[in-house]
Amino acid sequence: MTEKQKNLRLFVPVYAIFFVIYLVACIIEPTFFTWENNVNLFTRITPLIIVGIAQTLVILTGGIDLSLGASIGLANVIAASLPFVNSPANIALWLLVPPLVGLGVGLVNGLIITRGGFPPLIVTLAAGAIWKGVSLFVLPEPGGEVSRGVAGALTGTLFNFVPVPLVILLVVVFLFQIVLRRTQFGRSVYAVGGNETIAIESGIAVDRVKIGVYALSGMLGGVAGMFLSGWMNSGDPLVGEPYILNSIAVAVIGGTSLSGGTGGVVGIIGGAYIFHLLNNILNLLAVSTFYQYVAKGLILIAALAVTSTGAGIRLGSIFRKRREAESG
Amino acid sequence: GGEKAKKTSGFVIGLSDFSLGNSWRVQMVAEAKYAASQKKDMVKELIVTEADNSVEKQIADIEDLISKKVDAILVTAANPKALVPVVDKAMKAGIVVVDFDNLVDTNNITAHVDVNQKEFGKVQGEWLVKALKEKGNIIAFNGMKGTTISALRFEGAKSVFDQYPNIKIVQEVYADWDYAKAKRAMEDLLAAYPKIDGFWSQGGAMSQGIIEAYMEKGMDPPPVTGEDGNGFLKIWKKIKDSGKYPGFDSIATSMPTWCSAKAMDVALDALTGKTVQKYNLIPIPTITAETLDKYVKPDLPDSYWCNSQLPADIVMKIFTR
Amino acid sequence: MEKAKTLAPRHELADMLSRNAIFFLLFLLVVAMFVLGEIVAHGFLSLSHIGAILRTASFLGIVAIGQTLVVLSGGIDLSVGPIITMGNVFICMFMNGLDANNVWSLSAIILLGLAFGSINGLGVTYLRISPLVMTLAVGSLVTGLTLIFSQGAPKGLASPLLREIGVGNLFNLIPAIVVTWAVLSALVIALLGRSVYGRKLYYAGANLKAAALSGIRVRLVKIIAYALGGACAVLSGTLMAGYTRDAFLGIGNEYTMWSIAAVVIGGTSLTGGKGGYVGTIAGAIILVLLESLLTVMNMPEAGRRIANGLIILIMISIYFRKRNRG
Amino acid sequence: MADHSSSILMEMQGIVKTFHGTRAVDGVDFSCSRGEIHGLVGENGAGKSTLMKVLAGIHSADAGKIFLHGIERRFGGYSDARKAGIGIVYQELSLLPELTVAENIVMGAWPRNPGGLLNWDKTRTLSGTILRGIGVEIDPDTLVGSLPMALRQMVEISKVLSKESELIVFDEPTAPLSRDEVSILFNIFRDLKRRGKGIVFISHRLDEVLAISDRITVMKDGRTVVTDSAASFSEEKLIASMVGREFSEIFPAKKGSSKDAPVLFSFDGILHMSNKRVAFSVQEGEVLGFGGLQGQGQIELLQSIFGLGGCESLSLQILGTRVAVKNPIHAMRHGIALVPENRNEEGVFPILSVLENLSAPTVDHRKRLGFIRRLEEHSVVRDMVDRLSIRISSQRQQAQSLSGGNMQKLVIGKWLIFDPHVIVLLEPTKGVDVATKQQIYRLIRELAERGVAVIVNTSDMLELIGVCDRVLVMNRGMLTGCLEGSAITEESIMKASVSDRDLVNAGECV
Ligand SMILES: Nc1ncnc2c1ncn2[C@@H]1O[C@H](COP(=O)(O)OP(=O)(O)OP(=O)(O)O)[C@@H](O)[C@H]1O
Ligand SMILES: Nc1ncnc2c1ncn2[C@@H]1O[C@H](COP(=O)(O)OP(=O)(O)OP(=O)(O)O)[C@@H](O)[C@H]1O
Ligand SMILES: [Mg+2]
Ligand SMILES: [Mg+2]
Repeated sequence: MTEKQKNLRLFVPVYAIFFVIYLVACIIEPTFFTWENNVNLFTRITPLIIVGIAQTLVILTGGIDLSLGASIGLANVIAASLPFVNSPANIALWLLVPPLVGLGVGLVNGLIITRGGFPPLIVTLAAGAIWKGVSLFVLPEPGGEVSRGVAGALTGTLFNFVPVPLVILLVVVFLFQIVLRRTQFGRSVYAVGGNETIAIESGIAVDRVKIGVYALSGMLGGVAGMFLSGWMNSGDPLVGEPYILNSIAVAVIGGTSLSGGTGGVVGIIGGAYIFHLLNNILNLLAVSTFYQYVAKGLILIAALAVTSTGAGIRLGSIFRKRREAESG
Repeated sequence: GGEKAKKTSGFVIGLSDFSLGNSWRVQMVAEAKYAASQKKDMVKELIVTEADNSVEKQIADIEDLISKKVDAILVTAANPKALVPVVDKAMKAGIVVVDFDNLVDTNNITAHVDVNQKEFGKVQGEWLVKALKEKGNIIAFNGMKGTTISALRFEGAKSVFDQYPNIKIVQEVYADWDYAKAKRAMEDLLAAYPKIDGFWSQGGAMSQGIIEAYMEKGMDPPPVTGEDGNGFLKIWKKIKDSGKYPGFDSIATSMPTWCSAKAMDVALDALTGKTVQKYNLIPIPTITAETLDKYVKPDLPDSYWCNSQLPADIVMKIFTR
Repeated sequence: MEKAKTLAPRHELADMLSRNAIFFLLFLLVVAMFVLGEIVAHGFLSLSHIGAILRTASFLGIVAIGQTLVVLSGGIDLSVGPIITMGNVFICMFMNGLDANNVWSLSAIILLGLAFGSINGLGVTYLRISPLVMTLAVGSLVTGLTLIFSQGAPKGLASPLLREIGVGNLFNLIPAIVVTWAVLSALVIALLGRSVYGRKLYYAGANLKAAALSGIRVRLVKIIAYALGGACAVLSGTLMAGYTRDAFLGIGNEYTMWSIAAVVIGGTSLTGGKGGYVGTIAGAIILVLLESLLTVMNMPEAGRRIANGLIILIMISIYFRKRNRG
Repeated sequence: MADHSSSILMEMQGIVKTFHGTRAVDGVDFSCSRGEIHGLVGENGAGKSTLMKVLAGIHSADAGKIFLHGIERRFGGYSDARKAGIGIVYQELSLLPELTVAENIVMGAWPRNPGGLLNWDKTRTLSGTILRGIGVEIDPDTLVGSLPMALRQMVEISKVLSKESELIVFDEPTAPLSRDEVSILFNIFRDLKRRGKGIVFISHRLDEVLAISDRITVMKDGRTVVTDSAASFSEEKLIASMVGREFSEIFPAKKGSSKDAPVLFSFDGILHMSNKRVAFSVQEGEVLGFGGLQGQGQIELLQSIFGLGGCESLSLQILGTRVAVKNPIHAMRHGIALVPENRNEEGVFPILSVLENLSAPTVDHRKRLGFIRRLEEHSVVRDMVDRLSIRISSQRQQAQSLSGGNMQKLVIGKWLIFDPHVIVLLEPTKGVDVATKQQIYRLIRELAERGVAVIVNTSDMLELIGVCDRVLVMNRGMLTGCLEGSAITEESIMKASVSDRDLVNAGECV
C-alpha cells in the first residue's frame, strides 16, 4: 500500500458521510441550502475546526489534550476583559494576547509532560482544572465585552461577500496541512507518534516536538477562544468545556488514530461539519432538542464505526498486517 | 416589522431557552406551550429550542430560527451580552424579539418582560433580617455561578444585609438551585459552623435540602428563605402544622413560570400591530406563614411551581408518571 | 533454583511493602486532610460528619467501581455521568414512591444499566471505536433518551425503602449506603484479586493480543466490564434518588470526571492492566474530603478547581517518581 | 596490532553502563579500524546492544571514554553521534510502519528546499538511489508497514547508508534475511570496507560472523571475554568462549525413522494467498519443520491451525478425529497451542507477573465457583519455572523485568502448562542465546517423544536441519519440498524453496 492509498482510506469516508448528510438536508429542508444558513454554518464550525486541528496535532504524537477547554476559556475571558475601544493598539493587543495566553497554557502542559514523563491524559485533565480555576478567577461569571469592530471583523465578510470565518478556516487548515506535510517539525510529529524510541534513535528531539505540539494546541485553543469572544461579543469562563471532547471526536472522525502516528488535518472540515450539520438540520426541522441528543449519539457512532481506526482488534486480524505485507 | 403587522393569524413563534435543567424551566416552557394551544387561532406553531447551558448553542439556535423565518422569537438568555449581536440580526430580519426571565443587554429589541430579580432577593433579605432581629450569622445559598439571575438576586439581598452591621454573611455557597448539592454542602457546613442563625436561600430546591439536612441530624432548622416550589411549601406546611420545630420560619418569593406566556402575549401584540410597552414588569407575590395555605397544593407533585397559570390536569401530565 | 527459593521470602516481603506503600500514602493523606479539616472547622472530625463524607463518597465510589473495571480493561467510560442521571430519573419513575415497585424497578434499572454499558462495550470491541469517543457518543444518546422519557421534568419518587437506604443509618451511626458500598467493595476486590473473570480483565488490559492468543475471549471480557460499568452507574444514580427522594436531571454530570480522577488518584494506570479497586476507594474519599474541606474553608469556585487539579498532579508525580526510580 | 592503531577509527575504553543496578556493560574496551569488519558476539543480554547504544549516544555511559580518530568525544544524543559519523542499524527495526519507505530512510535528516520546506521529490530520488545501490527495487512511496520483514531490514540498512557514516554498527541485521539476502548484505559490507569505513557486525549466527569478520570480540555478562582475529576462531571455540564451557552438541538426537508410527495430526486446506491446496500430517514422535524463504505462506498455514484464518475448506484431524477450528478458543478446546512469533506484542503480558503470564491460557482449568484455586496455581507455576529453569526472583516479578530469553521461556511455558496435543512454534528461538536455544531444542524433542504433535516454523536453516525429523518447504503458497532424514540438507532446502512444483497437486505429499 502506498501513502496515497492510505490517505484515501483515511479521508474519503469522512467526506462521503458529510456529503450524504448534506444532500439529505438539502432535499428535506429548503431553508438549509440558503447562503445565509451556510454562512451560519461556516461561523459555527470555525472554532471547532481550529481546536480539532489542535487536538489532531497532539493526538498525532500519541498524546491528548484535555486542557483545550481551559485554554479556550482562559483566552476567551481574557479577550473579553481587554479594553474594548476600537483603537489600533487595542486591536493588536486583542489579536495577540489570547493566543499568547493559550501558548503559555500549552507550554506548561508540554513541560510537565516531558520533564516528568507523566501521561498526557492525566496531566492535561489536571492542568485543565487548574486553568479553568484561573479563568473563573479572571471572570467569575459570563460577561465582559468585546469591541464590536473587532468582533465584526472576525465574524463578518470580506469585500461584503466572502465570510471571514470561511477564510479563517480554510487558511488554518491549509497552513497546518503544510506544517504537517512539509516541515521538519510536522514530520517529527508523525515520527514521535509512530514510535517514540525510534524517533529518538533517528535523532529527533522528541521532547521539543512534544512541547511544540502542546504549545501549538494551547495557542490554537487561544485563537478559538478569541474567535468565540468575537462571536459571542463577551466572555464565558466555561465556554470551552464542550470543545474538550468534541475536538477529540472531530479529530477521530477526521481520520486521526488515537494511538498516534497516523491521520492529519485534511478530514477535519468534514468531521466538524458532521458535528454541526445535525443540530442545524434538526433545528430547521423544528425537532425537539431532546431528539437532537439521540441523533447526535447515533450519527457519531455511525461515523466513528466507519472512520475510526481505533485500537480494538479483530481476532483474525492479529496477523493481518503481516498477511497484507506478504501478499505485497 | 411593518408588513407583518397586517397578518393576524398563523404566526410561527420560536422560543429559545438556554437550559432545561430544572422543573421551573420545564414548567416555564409548558406555560408557553399551553398559552400557544389556547391561542390556536393566532399561533400556528411554537418551536422550542434548548441550548444546554451553552451560549454558543443558543446563538446557533436563534440563527436557525432566523433562517427558518419565524415571526417572533422569545428568548431567555444564557448570557446578557452574548446574545446582543444575534438579537440585532433578528431585529434586522424584521422578526419580533421579546426577552424574558434572563434578559438580553440591549435596547434594540421589541420588548422586555422582566421579573425584578433584585427585588426578589431584597424581599427575602428584608424578611430574614426581621426574623433574626437584625442580628446573626447567616449563610447565603446562591444559584448557578455565572448566571445573571443568581447574581441579581444576591445583589438585592446583599443591599439589605449591608445595612445591618450585626448581620454577617459567613459563607456564600453556589448550589445551582439543586437539592442534592445544597444538602451535601449543608452536611459540611453543619460540621464547620456550630451555630448558624439563618439562611438566605435563593430557593429552587435548595431550601428543601437545607431543612432536610437539619431534620435528618435531628436538629431544629433556623429561618430559611425560599421560593414557591410545591415541595418546599409542603415541607414548610408540615413543619408548621407539626409545631415540632419552633425555630423555623420562612418566606417564599415567587418567580412566575408564566413569564414565557406573558412574553408571547407581548410578542403577539407587537405582531398584530398593537402598541407594546418596551419594558413590562411582572410583580412578585410573596408567601408567608399566614398565606402559605393558599398557595401550597398538597395534591400536586413537589416539582410543581405554585405561581402558575396551568390547569391541574396539565400539571399532572407534566409531573407525574 | 535453590538460590531463587531461598531468596524468595525476603523478596516477597519487600515486594509487598513497595506494592502497598502507596496505600499507606493514600491513607496518610486521608488522615491529614481530616486533621486539617478539624483545625479549620471544629466538628469536621465528628462521627456524623465523617458519616456524611463517607455517604457522599459512596455515590462516587460505586460509580468508580465501574470506571475501575473499564480502565483496567484498557478503556475509559465517559458515559457514566449520563447513565447515572438516567438511573436517577428512571428509578423514580419506576418506583413512583411505592415499596411494592421495588423489585421490578431495581431489576429493570440494573438491566438498563447493563444494556447501555454493553452498547459501549459492543462499540469498543466489535466496531473498534476508541472508548473515549464511543462512550462520549453513548453518553449523548443516553442523555437524549432520558430527556425524551422524562420530557425534561423527572416524575415519580424514590420508594420508602430506597429512601431508607439513601438517608438512613445503621445502628444510628453508619449510613446504610456506606454499608452498601462496603459490601460492593468487598465483592469487587474479591472479583479483581481472586476470580477468573478479574484475572482475565487484567490480561485483556495488559496485552490484548497476547490475551486473545491465550484463548481469552477478550471482547466478552471487555463488554462485561463496560456492562458492569453501566450497572454501577445506574446503581449509583438509584442510590442518589434514595438520598434526594426526587430525580434531578444532570445529577450525574460531574461524576464522569470525578470517577476518572478517583481511579487515577487511586493509582490505576489509564493504559490498563495495572491497579485495583482499593486505591480507587481512597481516591473517592480523598476527592470528597477535598470538596468538603474546601467548602468549610469557604473556598471560591476558582480555588476549588485549582485544588482539584493540583491534587491529581501531585498524586501522579508521586506515582511516576516511584516508577521512574524503579 | 601496530599497523591497526595507525588507522584506528573508533576506540572505547573502560565503558560501564548500569540499569537500575544491573551492570549491562562492565568496563569494556572496544575498537574498530578503517576498513575493518569487527564481529561482536555473545549470549543474550551480554551487553552487545547496550555497548553500541553507548557508542551511538543513545545511552550515556556511567564511566569510560570514547575516541574518534584519537580525539575524545562525548555525545549528548544520537544526533550528535550521527554528525560525528556513526551510524547504527538497530536490532529492533527502527522503522515506522505508517510512513513511506522514502521518509523512513531520510527520517531525522529530511532534505529541504532553500525555503526550509521539505523536498519530497528529492526525498524520493535519494532513497530510490540508495535502495537500488543495495540491489532492492521498491517504490519509495510504499508504506513500510506493507513490506515483508526482509525488505524492511533492507530499508533499515538504507536508512543508515543514506547518512554516509564512517562507522556503521549492524546489530543483528541478518536475523530476518534469507541466504541470498545475507550475501547481498555481505557484498554491501565488502563495498563499505573497500571505501575505508569501519563496520561492527553483531549476530547470533556464528558462521556468518566467522565468514565476514576481520576481528571478533566475544562478550559475556557485560565484559569482554576475548578479542582476536577471526582466523583464530572456529565455531566451537566461539561458542565455548561465549558460554564459558565446552559445547558438544546443540541439537538433541533425532528419533529414528518410523514410517508406521500413528498419525497424530493432519491438515488439509486451501491457502488464501495462493488458492492452492496444502496437506500434511504429523506422526507420533516426529518434529515437523516448515522452511523456505520468509513469507511464502508458512505463517498463514500455521496460524489457521490455531483458528486465526488464512485457509479455506480447512479440515484438521487429531488422532483421526475431525475437529472444527474457527478461533483460538476452539483450537484450545481440541488441545492445539500456538507460540507466536512476536514475543513482545503477542506473547507476554509485560506489566503482569510471571505467575499471571504462565497461568494465562489455563486459568479456567483451576477455577472453583468462578474463583481461582490459588495454591494450585502457585504450585503449577513453580513446577514450570523449575522445569524450564526460568530465572526469576519471585513469581510476582513483572515479566518486563526479565531478559529476552526468559521471556521466551514464559511464552513457551504457559503452553506447556496447557499440556497440548498439537503445538505450533513460530520462530521459537528468535533472539535467544545458544544455551537457551539448546534447552528449547531439548524441550521440543521431549514434547515429541511424549506424543505431542510438534510443528516448528523457523527461518534458521541450521535449526531446521538440526531439530526437525521432516521438513516441508514452501514457496509462493505451495508445498514445494518434503524432506526427511538425511535428505534434509541446506542444498535440498534451498532447491525446494525456489521450486515451482506443487507437490500436493502432483500427489507426492500427503
Ligand atoms: N533500557 C534498558 N533498561 C534496563 N535494562 C536494560 C536496558 N537495555 C538493556 N538492558 C539490560 O542490559 C543487559 C544487556 O542488554 P543488551 O541488549 O545490551 O544485550 P545484548 O548483548 O544485545 O543481547 P541480545 O543478543 O539479546 O541482543 C541486559 O540485562 C538487558 O536486560
Ligand atoms: N528493562 C529492564 N528493566 C529492569 N531490569 C531488567 C530489564 N531488562 C533486563 N533486566 C534485568 O536484567 C537481568 C539480566 O537480563 P539479561 O538479558 O542479561 O539476561 P540473560 O541472562 O542474558 O538472559 P537471556 O539469555 O534469557 O536473555 C534480567 O533478569 C532482568 O532482571
Ligand atoms: Mg537478553
Ligand atoms: Mg542486542
